[in-house]
Amino acid sequence: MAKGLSVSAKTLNLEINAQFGSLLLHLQARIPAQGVTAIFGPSGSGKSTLLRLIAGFTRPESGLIQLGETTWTDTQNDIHLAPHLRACGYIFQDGRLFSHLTVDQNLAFARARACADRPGPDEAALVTSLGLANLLQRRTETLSGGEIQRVALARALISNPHILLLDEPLSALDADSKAEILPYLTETLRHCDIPAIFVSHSVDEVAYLSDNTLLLNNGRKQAFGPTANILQSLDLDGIADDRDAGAMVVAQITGHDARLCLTHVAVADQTLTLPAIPDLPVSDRIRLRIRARDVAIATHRPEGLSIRNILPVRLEAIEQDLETSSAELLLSLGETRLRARLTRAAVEALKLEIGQDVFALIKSVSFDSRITAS
Amino acid sequence: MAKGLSVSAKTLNLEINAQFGSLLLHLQARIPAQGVTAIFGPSGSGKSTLLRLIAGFTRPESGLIQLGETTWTDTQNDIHLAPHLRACGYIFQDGRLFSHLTVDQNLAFARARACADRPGPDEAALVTSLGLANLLQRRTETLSGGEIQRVALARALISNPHILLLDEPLSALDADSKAEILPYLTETLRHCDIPAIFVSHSVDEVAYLSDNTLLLNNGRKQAFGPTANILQSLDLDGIADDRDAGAMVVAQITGHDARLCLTHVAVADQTLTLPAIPDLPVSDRIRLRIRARDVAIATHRPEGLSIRNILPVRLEAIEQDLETSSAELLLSLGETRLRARLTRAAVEALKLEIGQDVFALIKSVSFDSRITAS
Amino acid sequence: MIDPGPLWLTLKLASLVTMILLVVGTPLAWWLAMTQSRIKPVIEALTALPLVLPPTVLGFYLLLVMSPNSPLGALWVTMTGTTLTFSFTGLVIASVFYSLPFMVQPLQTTFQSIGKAPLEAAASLRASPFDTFMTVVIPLSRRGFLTAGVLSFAHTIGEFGVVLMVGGNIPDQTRVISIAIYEHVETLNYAQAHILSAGLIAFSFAVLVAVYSINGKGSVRVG
Amino acid sequence: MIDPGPLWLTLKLASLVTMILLVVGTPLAWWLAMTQSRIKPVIEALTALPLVLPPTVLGFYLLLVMSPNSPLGALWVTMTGTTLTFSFTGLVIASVFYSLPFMVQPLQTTFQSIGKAPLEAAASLRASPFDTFMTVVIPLSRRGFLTAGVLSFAHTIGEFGVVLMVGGNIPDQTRVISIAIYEHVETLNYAQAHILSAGLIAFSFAVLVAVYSINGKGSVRVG
Amino acid sequence: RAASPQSVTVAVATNFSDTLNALDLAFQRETGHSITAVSGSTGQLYAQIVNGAPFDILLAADQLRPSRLATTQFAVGESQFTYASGALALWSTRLEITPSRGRDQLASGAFSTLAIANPALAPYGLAALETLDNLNLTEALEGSIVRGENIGQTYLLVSTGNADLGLIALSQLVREDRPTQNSGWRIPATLHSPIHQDAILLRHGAENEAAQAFLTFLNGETARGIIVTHGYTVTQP
Ligand SMILES: Nc1ncnc2c1ncn2[C@@H]1O[C@H](COP(=O)(O)OP(=O)(O)OP(=O)(O)O)[C@@H](O)[C@H]1O
Ligand SMILES: Nc1ncnc2c1ncn2[C@@H]1O[C@H](COP(=O)(O)OP(=O)(O)OP(=O)(O)O)[C@@H](O)[C@H]1O
Ligand SMILES: [Mg+2]
Ligand SMILES: [Mg+2]
Repeated sequence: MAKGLSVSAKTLNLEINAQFGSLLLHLQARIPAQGVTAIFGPSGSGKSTLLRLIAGFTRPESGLIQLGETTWTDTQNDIHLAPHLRACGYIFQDGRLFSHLTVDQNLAFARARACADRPGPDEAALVTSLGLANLLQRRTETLSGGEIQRVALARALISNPHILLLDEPLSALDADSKAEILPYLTETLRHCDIPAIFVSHSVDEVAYLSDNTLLLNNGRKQAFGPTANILQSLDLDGIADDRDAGAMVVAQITGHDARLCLTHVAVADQTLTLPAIPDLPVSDRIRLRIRARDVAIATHRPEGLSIRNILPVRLEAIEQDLETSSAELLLSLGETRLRARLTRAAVEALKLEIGQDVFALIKSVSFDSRITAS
Repeated sequence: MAKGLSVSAKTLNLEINAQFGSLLLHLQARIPAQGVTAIFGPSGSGKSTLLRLIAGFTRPESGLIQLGETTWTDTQNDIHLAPHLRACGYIFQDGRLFSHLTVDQNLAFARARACADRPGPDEAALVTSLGLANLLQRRTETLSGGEIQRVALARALISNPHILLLDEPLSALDADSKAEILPYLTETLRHCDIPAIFVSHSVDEVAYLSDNTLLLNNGRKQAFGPTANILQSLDLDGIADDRDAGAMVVAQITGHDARLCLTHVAVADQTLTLPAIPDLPVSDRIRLRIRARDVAIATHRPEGLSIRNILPVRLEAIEQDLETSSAELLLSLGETRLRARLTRAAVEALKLEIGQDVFALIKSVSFDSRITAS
Repeated sequence: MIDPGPLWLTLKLASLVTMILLVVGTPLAWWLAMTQSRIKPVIEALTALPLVLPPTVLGFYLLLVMSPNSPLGALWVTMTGTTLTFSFTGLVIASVFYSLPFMVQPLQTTFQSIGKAPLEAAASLRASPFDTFMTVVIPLSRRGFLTAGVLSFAHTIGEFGVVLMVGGNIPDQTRVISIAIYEHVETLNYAQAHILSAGLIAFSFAVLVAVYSINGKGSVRVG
Repeated sequence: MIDPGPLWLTLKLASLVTMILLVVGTPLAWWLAMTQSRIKPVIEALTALPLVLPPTVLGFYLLLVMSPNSPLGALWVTMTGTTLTFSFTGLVIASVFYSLPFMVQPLQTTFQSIGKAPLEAAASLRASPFDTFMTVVIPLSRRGFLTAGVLSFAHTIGEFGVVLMVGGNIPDQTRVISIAIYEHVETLNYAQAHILSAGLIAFSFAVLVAVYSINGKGSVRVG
Repeated sequence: RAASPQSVTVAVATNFSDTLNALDLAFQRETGHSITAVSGSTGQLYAQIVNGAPFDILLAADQLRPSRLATTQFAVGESQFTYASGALALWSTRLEITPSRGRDQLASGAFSTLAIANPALAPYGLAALETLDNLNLTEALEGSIVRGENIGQTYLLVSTGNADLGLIALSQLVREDRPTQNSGWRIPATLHSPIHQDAILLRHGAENEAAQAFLTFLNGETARGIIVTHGYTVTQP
């Protein structure tokens, strides 16, 4: 936490106008060069292209790219800082390990050129955490898809860049590896104070890792802001898995239950219970994601139910999709908004109406969580 | 349905013993050469290596690979059929489009060499469904990661192979594209009667596409059988996302509700309601996946709840994980088994005990579905 | 003023040799690029050997081998009624032999750099090895073929020791332009030599620029 | 019986020329592989041109350029007090010029086949272009360097027209082995010629087999 | 005049090929036959002849190789004769060589390079070496000598200014189209053994009427006149 505040609040300033074949990449954004920013958008929307522009591998027809005080690209003044001077780590969608080097030598390559202006990640820990210990002597041609991605990740982190660009770095990993690597990655980036820009198709990953999210569509910025706000917005439809749509909620820790491994938090005067987040002190503020599909509605407070989180809410809006079976409800709990996805049949059977006071049932096991930097 | 039954029930017979560096791939399996077989396992477990052996790109030290009556590899008799004679389509983890050809020409390459012994997929439909119409004239170097995967998929399907091997073909796709492509892929494979072996890290994809699943771990067969059985097994822990664990259930269609876009099905004398599967006639049998996390428990039948699927079940087992907050319940509904994941706190509060009759609450929107071939 | 014979003969020789080398050298280079055979280094060394001997000396040995006194040359005479030496055919054979390294070595390098990935992709689409070679390997090796072709062609044009020995400098039959220029220099007709050289250089330069310009087109590469 | 002088001189010349060509040709090939410049085809054509002229004729023109009567030759004489022709230095310069295409062309092909991907990866790890070139491009181009090196070296050994012209055939200074063999052939000492040739071939063959064997090691490629 | 004009293929040492061109015109005028000239170094021509080259006549640059051929099946032994004898000249484009001072200029050593033809390959080179021996200059000039492969290259070395001095063939100096920039010194024939160039009829041309005719012509007055104007001497038969 404290670390998150320590650096000067640099920004990565982007003003880009570039044509690549049929794609017109046209956007402006001021991305905080701190924490993780996710770039999220459908296939072909220009995510990789944007990263390549930032890294300096391609030049925009017109545009400005600045990190803090340093200008990287400025077409008006014909400035284009060479890629290797940008200290811009990059994890490529296709791995790009050096095929003439072993895994070990790939890491050594990065080590020899790492930024020495501040401490980098602990390499031994990196090798262990990414499960590379047995691969070190291997030629890169013999690695599996997932192994390639893990080595690429290690290599980029060892280089200790001033900013790290990650292009779907975990797409070839199984859920279990991801579950191991994600927390480690978050921790390392935070610890070494490396801001990152992260392209992913997984809302889970975005929610877990990122502080801010840039929504890209067809080369244009569709939305940009704190991940909480973005994920809440309805625009996710058509980009994210429907299953993943939902609301981000800020909560404050009120207590821990060590025996049952639970943490209690307060959301707008109500209490929610979630799987323990042991390391966080009481009164810390955290962010929760509540998926619409994990929220059920009851017209009166139910008894004898395994669902423990029951919040009194007001029904603010009902969106029925007549083409499908589902309806989406917008719920308010004080200032906080929640979403619920029901069948239209249920809306009809329960005779739900706007303005009605109902209960939102939230299965406690369905939380994602991430500590906010603020 | 009828189509699924039309072909002779060939099998792909595998007996493999091969060392690749530190990986010892050692397994026997008789994979039905019909429908989709998923290979599921952690990164580095030998999935790609196995596909490469089947395609004939590498040879095992000792082993036998037969498709139906045809022997592809038989080390004892020193048989090794050349890869191009196996009519074995392959979608590579890294795309491998021909860089000297445009997208169009890549497809034409496959078309010119396609198996003509039976009708192949409709190419126009393929191009539309995979969203390739605008890419046809493009050089492959300019494609995005997701675009490469879609072209590779189209190319492999156009070649109309006798068996199709897919190595994480959808990993670079966003959820929306996946949601469009998966049903189309299923339908095409079924329609053209192309058996497929499918490597994926996503339980969703496996559940959606596959009839059988081969669980691979460290080069060895950990389990093999109908996907329903495999996904049900607890062994999934550590491979699949916890969120995805659950039960597979066979159900029979009892009716459709066109207005509310629902389909009613019978499971062990009980009725469940799910989003409409319009094309299926009443009395067809289908398969459902019910995730443990989507199942809640009530001690008595609740009223006024948006959850419409409420099944009376018997509590068969409770597995408490004292390291975490969660408990997993095994429930029986006649012959059918369900799983529920609760907090230990809920188990305690509801005083749940083995043998108790309770109600399983299943949110209707949480079904995955696939028609079984039988 | 200038006899077009040698120029014409040279072009004919160089084109023919390059074409034959393409046909002969390509499979050899492919085999070398793909084989795991133990004798590969030996064959590789053999293909480079013609370079090591001075052209005149190589020509001398070719003359010995191809002469009607030798079994090979005698066989040729029996079969065709003419001698191999001092004929255009003999020139072609000698030049093919001498220029072989320039075709094989760059091609082998290129083939090796392609790697197995495209070959496997093609096999998965039911392309036979020959089909794959024609439709995948060759187009992907465009630049390598260009280099090999240019080196072979230019070298055959400029080559002259072997040709002089085996061909015998017979007008309209084996008197190529390099020999013509050489002779002008030797007989102190420098003006003639300058004219022929300038013509040869200008012509070659124009051809090369054209070839390289066409090759440059459409080969933009995006990371 | 056999004078070791010419052999020694030949090896010295060929090694030196190959080394100089590595230093000179590598950046040139790299520039050609990377540049988007309009004049690229012209430069490419220029690097191939020395091949087109017969060696003796090229030697003739080099004689003109390097003569003390020419500005360049005069400058050299002023600077060093000796003429460029008839010196080992002159031989080296002439051979470098003549063998340039054999170095540049294969290297350029190899460099182009590497593509941009590894370069970008290296830049993202803060490797400067020069650093990248030394630590990524060169190792990835191993096979190309081998081909270029072998062609240049072997060609310099076998080359002889240029050397003969520019060198003046001075024992121990410019009398290389190819000239020695040539003399034996000319003076009908065929037995001597055979011995020298056999020796040269055996030696070259051994070196080449060794080089290719070493290169084959450890380059197993898995799809 | 012969009934049907024929062609005769003459393998000629490079140093004589210019002269042969001049002879060709006269030969044609006189007999109606024509010449196809194949020039090369004598050693190369020899190797080609013994390997079946279709040459009718060899005009060598020396006597050695025709004599060798005469004893083999490749030539008609009794046909060998000397068609021309060469003479040496000291020449330079950098210094002014005069007939009177030539000997001193050579002896002074006031130059850095002296070009001669390769004595191993060219009779002119051998003669040049003998000349230096007879002038007792071999040792003194040892370090200054450079060798051209043949007499043509030796001329080249001098004419391009790369060599300060050269002992070249007199025939190269007297060509009408090439006015000598400076005068030269004709080396007295006493300073070296004669440079006889021999002709011989080859087996391939034994039945060729034109070949016989050319040999006859070469020995005749017209030809001798032309040969002499090109800087050679001829011995009376
Ligand atoms: N040089 C180019 N010429 C033509 N089209 C290009 C070029 N570069 C990129 N494109 C196109 O621009 C679009 C964006 O590409 P980009 O790789 O940035 O997509 P992406 O958002 O990373 O997609 P994915 O998630 O599939 O990787 C694609 O349609 C791509 O084909
Ligand atoms: N030729 C080889 N030499 C050494 N190790 C090899 C070789 N081929 C494969 N391996 C190793 O075997 C293991 C299995 O590789 P494989 O590519 O089959 O994994 P995978 O199951 O496809 O993993 P992923 O999901 O990451 O793609 C890996 O650890 C890989 O490094
Ligand atoms: Mg991308
Ligand atoms: Mg794999």
